[in-house]
Amino acid sequence: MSVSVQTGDFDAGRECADLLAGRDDVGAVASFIGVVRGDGDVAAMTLEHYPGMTEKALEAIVAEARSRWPALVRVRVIHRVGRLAVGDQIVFVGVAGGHRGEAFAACEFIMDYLKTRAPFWKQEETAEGVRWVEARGSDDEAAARW
Amino acid sequence: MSVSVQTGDFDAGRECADLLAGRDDVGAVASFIGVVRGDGDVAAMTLEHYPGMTEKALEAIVAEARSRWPALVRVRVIHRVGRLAVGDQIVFVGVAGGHRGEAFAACEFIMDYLKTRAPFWKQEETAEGVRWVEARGSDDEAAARW
Amino acid sequence: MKLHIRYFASLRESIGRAGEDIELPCEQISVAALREHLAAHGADALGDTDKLRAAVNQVMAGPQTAIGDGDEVAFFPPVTGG
Amino acid sequence: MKLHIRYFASLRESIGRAGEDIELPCEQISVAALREHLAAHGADALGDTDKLRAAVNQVMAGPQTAIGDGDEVAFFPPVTGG
Repeated sequence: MSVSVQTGDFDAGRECADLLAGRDDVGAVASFIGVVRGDGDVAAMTLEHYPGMTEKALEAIVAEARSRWPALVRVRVIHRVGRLAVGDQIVFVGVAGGHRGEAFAACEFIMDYLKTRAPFWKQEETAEGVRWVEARGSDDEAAARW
Repeated sequence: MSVSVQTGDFDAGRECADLLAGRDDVGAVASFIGVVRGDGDVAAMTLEHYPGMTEKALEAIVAEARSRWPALVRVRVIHRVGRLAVGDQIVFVGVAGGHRGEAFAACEFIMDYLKTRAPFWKQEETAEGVRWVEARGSDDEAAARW
Repeated sequence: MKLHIRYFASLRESIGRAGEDIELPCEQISVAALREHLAAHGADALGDTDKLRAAVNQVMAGPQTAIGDGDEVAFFPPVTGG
Repeated sequence: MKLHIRYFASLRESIGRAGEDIELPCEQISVAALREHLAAHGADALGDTDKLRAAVNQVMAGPQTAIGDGDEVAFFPPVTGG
């Protein structure tokens, strides 16, 4: 089970430990945690997603990473949905591999692809009401690097 | 206290949580854990270091990362020394920033620099005895990218 | 052909509903042609193609992706997860 | 000048000691010249410069780095941490 979409929080330390457990060929674990940033007057946000497609899209991204870096040992992706406050964790991507180069690359690749290919949408809550977050062109550029 | 050299283990989840604590401007935490890999018949290794210089070298690397990515919020580096078994954690690098690009870049930069500039030396234990690990040319190349 | 149409996020709010089941007298249709048809029949927000994305059977699709009978077709703004 | 010399890892084992305090009749000396002097006076392993690194006062140094009275100078193989 390498991909989860859930409302509940996750324990990044536990996830990193699970990436290592029972293997003696892991030399590197690269991981990423996305967090709700308190930009301007943002107090919270709600993440909508496309149930069914979300899991497929994340699994396809993980499969693409594994085909690009075949030596990867384990990959874990967790994305939360629902309402999240500033400081709450949104997403975890963890990659275990033999060496650090492939672990870093695959972790960043998965995040870049997730940002442009996984069907999640953020709606921010501010003092003036709610507003949908606009997609950033820099995310398309980041995904196009690979 | 952003840099530690210690014999004891570390809790990567706790370190990641500490990188976030009390800040609302963190959107991204990139982290790396280096682990003793069971290459061939390696059963354990002993990490020697240069007390005094080690901490200075790590602090200089963190300072260099902060000057290259001034928007970074927090950086944490932990490196263990002494005897470690296969599967044991060796090093933790965690970087908290506003956005993922700088967090990933700074985390990988710190690891690449640490690999070529921090005075640690590994001696592996195998069935045939102990041997010093040879430095890899690929690490020099990785550090030269930045 | 029968199709299951779904809308998400700001697009769902603009159109005012989460989706609709429709029937068309075609054997196959492209994403672009379906979008134009829906835009002309009550889903006005689909007329602004500037920042519109689509998926066919829960896989990202382009304007020329072919849609067949029974397919689930979703329209939504560019994604903003992560 | 008085200098504190330190050796680490495989170099310490080759030379057979962790360091030495020495006195030289100079006011300043380069890392390269000190290395040659030590190699010619009992630290033979310093003759193989192929994979040798040095630090002066706990900061990475190059062959031309200047060493002064009271400095701590370390020689060691390329580092392998992380």
